[in-house]
Amino acid sequence: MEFSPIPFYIVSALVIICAIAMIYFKELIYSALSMVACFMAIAGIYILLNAELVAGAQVLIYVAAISILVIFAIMLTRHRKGDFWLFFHRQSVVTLPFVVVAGIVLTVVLATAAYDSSEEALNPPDEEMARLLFQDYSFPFEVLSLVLLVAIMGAILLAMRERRR
Amino acid sequence: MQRELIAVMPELMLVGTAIIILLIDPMLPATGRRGLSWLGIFACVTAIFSTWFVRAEEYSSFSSAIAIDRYVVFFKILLLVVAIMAMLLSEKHLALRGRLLGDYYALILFTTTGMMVMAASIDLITFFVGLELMALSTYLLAGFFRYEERSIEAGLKYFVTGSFASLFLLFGMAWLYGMTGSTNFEEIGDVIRAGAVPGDALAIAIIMLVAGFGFKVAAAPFHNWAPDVYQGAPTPAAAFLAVGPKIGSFAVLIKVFTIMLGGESGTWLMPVIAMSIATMLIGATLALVQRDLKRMLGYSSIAHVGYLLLGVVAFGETGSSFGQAAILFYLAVYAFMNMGAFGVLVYLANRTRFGDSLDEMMGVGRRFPAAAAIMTLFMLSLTGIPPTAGFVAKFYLFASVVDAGFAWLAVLGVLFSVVSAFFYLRVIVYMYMRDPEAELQGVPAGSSWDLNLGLGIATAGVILLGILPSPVISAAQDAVVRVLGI
Amino acid sequence: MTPLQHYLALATILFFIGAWGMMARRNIIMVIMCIELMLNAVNISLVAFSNYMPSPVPGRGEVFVFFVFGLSAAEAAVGLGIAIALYRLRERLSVDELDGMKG
Amino acid sequence: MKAAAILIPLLPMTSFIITGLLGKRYFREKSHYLPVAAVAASWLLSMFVIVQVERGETLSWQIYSWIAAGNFNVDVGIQIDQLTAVMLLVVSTVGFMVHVYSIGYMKGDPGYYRFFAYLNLFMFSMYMLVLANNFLLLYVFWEAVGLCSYLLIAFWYPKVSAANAGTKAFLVNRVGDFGFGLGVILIFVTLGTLNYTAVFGHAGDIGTGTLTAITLLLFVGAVGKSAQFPLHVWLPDAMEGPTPVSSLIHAATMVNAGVYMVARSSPLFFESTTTMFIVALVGTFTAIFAASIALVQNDIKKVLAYSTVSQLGFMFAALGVGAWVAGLFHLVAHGFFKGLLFLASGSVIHALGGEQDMRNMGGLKNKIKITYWTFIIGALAIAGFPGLAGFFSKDAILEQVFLGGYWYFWIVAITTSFMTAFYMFRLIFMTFHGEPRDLKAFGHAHESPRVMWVPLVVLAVPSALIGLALGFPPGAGHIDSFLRPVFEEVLGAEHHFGLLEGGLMAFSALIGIVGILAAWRMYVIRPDLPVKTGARFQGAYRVLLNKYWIDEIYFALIINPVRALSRGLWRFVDINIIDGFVNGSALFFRGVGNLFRPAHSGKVQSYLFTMFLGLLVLLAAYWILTL
Repeated sequence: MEFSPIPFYIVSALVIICAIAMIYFKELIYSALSMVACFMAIAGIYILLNAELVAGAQVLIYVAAISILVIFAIMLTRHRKGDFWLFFHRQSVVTLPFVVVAGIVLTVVLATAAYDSSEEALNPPDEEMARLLFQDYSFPFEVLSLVLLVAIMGAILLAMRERRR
Repeated sequence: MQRELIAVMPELMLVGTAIIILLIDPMLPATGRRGLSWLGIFACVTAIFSTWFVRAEEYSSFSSAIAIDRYVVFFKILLLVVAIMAMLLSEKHLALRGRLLGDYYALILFTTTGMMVMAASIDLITFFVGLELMALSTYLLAGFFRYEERSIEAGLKYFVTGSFASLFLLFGMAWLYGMTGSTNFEEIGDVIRAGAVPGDALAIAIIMLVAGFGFKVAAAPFHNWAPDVYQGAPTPAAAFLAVGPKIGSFAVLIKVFTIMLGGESGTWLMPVIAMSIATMLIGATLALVQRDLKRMLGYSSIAHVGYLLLGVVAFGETGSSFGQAAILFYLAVYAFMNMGAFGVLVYLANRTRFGDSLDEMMGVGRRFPAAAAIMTLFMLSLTGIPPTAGFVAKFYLFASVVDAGFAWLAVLGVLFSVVSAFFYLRVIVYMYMRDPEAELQGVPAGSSWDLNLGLGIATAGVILLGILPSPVISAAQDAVVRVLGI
Repeated sequence: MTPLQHYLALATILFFIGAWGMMARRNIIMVIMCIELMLNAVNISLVAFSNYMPSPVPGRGEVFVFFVFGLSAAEAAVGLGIAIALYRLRERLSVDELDGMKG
Repeated sequence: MKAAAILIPLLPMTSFIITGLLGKRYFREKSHYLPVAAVAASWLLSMFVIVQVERGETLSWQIYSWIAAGNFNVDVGIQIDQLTAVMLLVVSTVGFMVHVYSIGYMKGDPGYYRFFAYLNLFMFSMYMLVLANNFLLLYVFWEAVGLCSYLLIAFWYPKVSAANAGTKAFLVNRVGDFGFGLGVILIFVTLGTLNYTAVFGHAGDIGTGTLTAITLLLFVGAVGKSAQFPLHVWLPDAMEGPTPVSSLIHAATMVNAGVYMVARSSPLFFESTTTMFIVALVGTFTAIFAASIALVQNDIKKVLAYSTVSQLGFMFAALGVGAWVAGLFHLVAHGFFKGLLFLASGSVIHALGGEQDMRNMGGLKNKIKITYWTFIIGALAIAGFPGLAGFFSKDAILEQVFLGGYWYFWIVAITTSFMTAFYMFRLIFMTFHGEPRDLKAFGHAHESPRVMWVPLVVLAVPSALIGLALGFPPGAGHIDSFLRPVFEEVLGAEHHFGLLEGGLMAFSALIGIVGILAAWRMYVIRPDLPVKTGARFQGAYRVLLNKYWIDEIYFALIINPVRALSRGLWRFVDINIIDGFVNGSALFFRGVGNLFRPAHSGKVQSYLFTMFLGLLVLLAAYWILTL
């Protein structure tokens, strides 16, 4: 099976543009929408990587759940309007060159290293995934449920209005 | 199956109790919640027993997600003792601030569970999940007094910096997994030793990992969050946060750096040396200029991390078990003396309108002779004055460093502990030798048996580990010899 | 077929974009969104590695990704919870205005 | 023997716990009963132990294994040999007397119970220090006696100077303990053990470089604890503590710990000629340095403090040239007579209601007769008056320094002993002779109660006689044969007392007497001349003029420069340089701390940036190192 690299370039360009847009928008709601777009595009990357299950989960978790959570939080709070510096930290100018240089250097090093990669796609079928997730990694999976429990508890603890007793 | 259940029995006890606490908490009247801490303590005590009874067992379970051995037993018991002390210190303080909720104890139990999972993990994914369980619970503990701006600030800062660091760690783990195709510590180690991994990418992954660990243990330059978080968090929570996560992180750090990256010490040794020197320098000097005691203790705990990293250097250089055993023992001692020092601040905050500043320590020696006396003990132990436990721990640790051929590092370590004497001593001087300009205002009914018991445990720990340290030192040596197979 | 290195480059670039966003934006909700972005970057690298690197047990990277999913949901919940609590207290969401403790 | 050995430290410890816990509420002004009884019992037991050792019985007893884990073994154990016995003699006797004396001296103090509790804690620690059988235990109690010392220096802590002096002692001692601690770690890492016998057994196996490092580090500890140059600054300040404390801790016992430690480690020091020379050099220099400062001090206790520093320098000089026995002999003698002198000075201060400045004293000779005469005995002993304790011990040191070929040290030492005699008698003449300068205080002056003067008399006996008892005949006295087993391997051949030695002895005796006479001349005869004689006997004044003129030259050419130099040393070196260094290092680290403060701005995003930069630095460092 021979894939053309063109779809990858299109999708990854979309990912990067949406990511930058997300950071750039002053209006939070636009940022959130860019984020949704970005996550959708990433789901596309997963499909290219032969990981449909992950792509599906990506759509469900990021595009649906987390984005809605973020949008709710945005709507629960009021936001100010103003010039650029009200939204961007002044140090962002200082950090930019560092991030760019480090990003380029690390990208170059990590993306030119000689990995011992195979020629064919290796991601297993979904049944195998299920076996891995619920058998081999059953213990961390259970612990993950505790992580989510703590998160729910934390959200309630911090955000819920106190019942007067 | 049965063995697997035995392996996670202590964790199950804690989680089960935490859920019970969460369920019955809303049903209880405000005054009836006192007993909840004892429920948690009971769970910890039974967990200690169940850990103790399987101490001779050695096996891995859940498809090599976790392993049970002496090393894990050592850390589990230590973490459980820390959790018990944390719950004992908290009860009255929370009640006085109107935040006595079952959630707090549940969070402590979850944090402890996360740390125990970390200590037992021999797999990147298990480690990661355990780490995040610990991390999320600690963010919430730091921000537990949600009506106090400082507490929220602490929670927020901890959350933002902690997530940033978790990402470094995750990035490093992703690459380690990617290049070796495995998530198991030993398998990764084998592949790396086989030399089939591109060197530069491996180095980046390792340094990302070092940075992530550096954050979790509060080593410079990844330490800035620590003083702010300890200062802002509720004082009993700060005691727990300054001790527990460090123990849990070091438990994994030692495993990762010996089992997985033992052959790559050439890459991580220099960064760790640099970090340990910077950490000792920043911890000791910045503690010197603090007027807020919680903040001072925060910087002092950073300095102690610097010493602990010296132990990492020692075992990284020689590969012998001396350095690891020294770290284990030091952590045990550190747990008692730091919990104790914070505990005295809790005591004072309960009994008076105490704002944690150094000036308010004036005259404490006269008004609260017992609290002042044990605070003196903890300060002496933190300084490393014999015959307290802090002395034995430091001696053992520095001896391991000299043994590894890093005499100059040991000299630096001793030098910084001399510097640290300045600010620990100052607390004693203020307590006994200065008379207050204004007396602290008393709070009625601020005394608590729970708190006194917690302080008693810490005091006993510092004294016993100072006078009779050999059982714990042998346990530590036994533990690391098992995990290393030396 | 697109080589592994391309995916890794994308992941690394995205990681650093997210890192810059965390350091640049003042709003805490933006900071949380940037954290999610960085987690996604790591996920891409994990799935890519899983697809390209031979392993005795293929698919571990994908499994890892599921754990990161769970975690990002939890982080979002806790982070936004803190954001709401902060908002209740101060009617502001700027992270950098919180500097009550320093030095 | 075992029972006695364990009871000696345990009795004061028990008494410390009981008095400390119950003293405030129940014992109050009766707080001294138990502590004094405990120390008395310890004294009796010590005497018993000494007699046993005299009979040739020694003890080496592992009580329990303190740290036993794999390769890391340290025992808690007691070792009693001749060296321990000698230390016990001083510690228990002076300790007992000081306890008795304190009953009177501290009477009515609000912290009465606290004082006795601390003293008992100190006695426990000091006993354990000399009884310990390994370096780690030695280090533990080394710190413990230090701790008691700070507690007692700062005993009157509402006085700011007392609290500061305690802090200063603590800080300066940290420097010494820093070296000592490293030395102990180095011994452990090199030999894998810390037990005296095991370490000394392998002393020869250690490489020269390591051995020199170990011994120098240990010596740094001794320099701190025994107040040698340049770490001597805390001792004069320590005089802020109550006088019994100065006597017990800062003259007779704790400050000797350094000397004891070096003597105890003689097999190690002996192997390193470099260290030995440095020990001798530091000792000699401190001796003359501190003595010259003592010449111009006006505070009665400060004179004695600098004198202590100087005498400790003598002991180190002796150890450094290999005169182990002479050094310890001087330690014993000095312990008795300096303890006596401090107690006596306390009696003077007591008599004058707290006055310490000698310029406000004078003429007390007939008011406080017992104090005066005991003071004279102590002063004669330290000045090396023939027949008294200091004469034999100091002479033994001088003789061995000279015979060892260190003539340059000998010259310095003999000059020092001249100065010693001079400043001691300057002190006596200013305090007890002449006219009272402060009539009000003089009017109230009275002899101390019996509980205070009895210890003076008791201590005067060994001050006078111990030299004869232990050190006669010179070079072959009882102490030489007694201590020989301890220093068997490091001691040179015995030499016979010949003409040269006799000459040296006579010379040093002469020097001491000349010093006394010089002080007599300057402080008793001369000060009266211009004031009294000058006014009333014009003729006689003129007759004396010529002589006076000679004195002027003498003053202008010798005394004044020396005096100026001494004052300069004290003002400049002590107060500016060394104090400056101690305070400066604190300021330095504080400054470094302030330097880092802006990095902790409280803004979370700048924290993120710092972390990010830290990561980049680590990465960059990796690349630079691997390129």
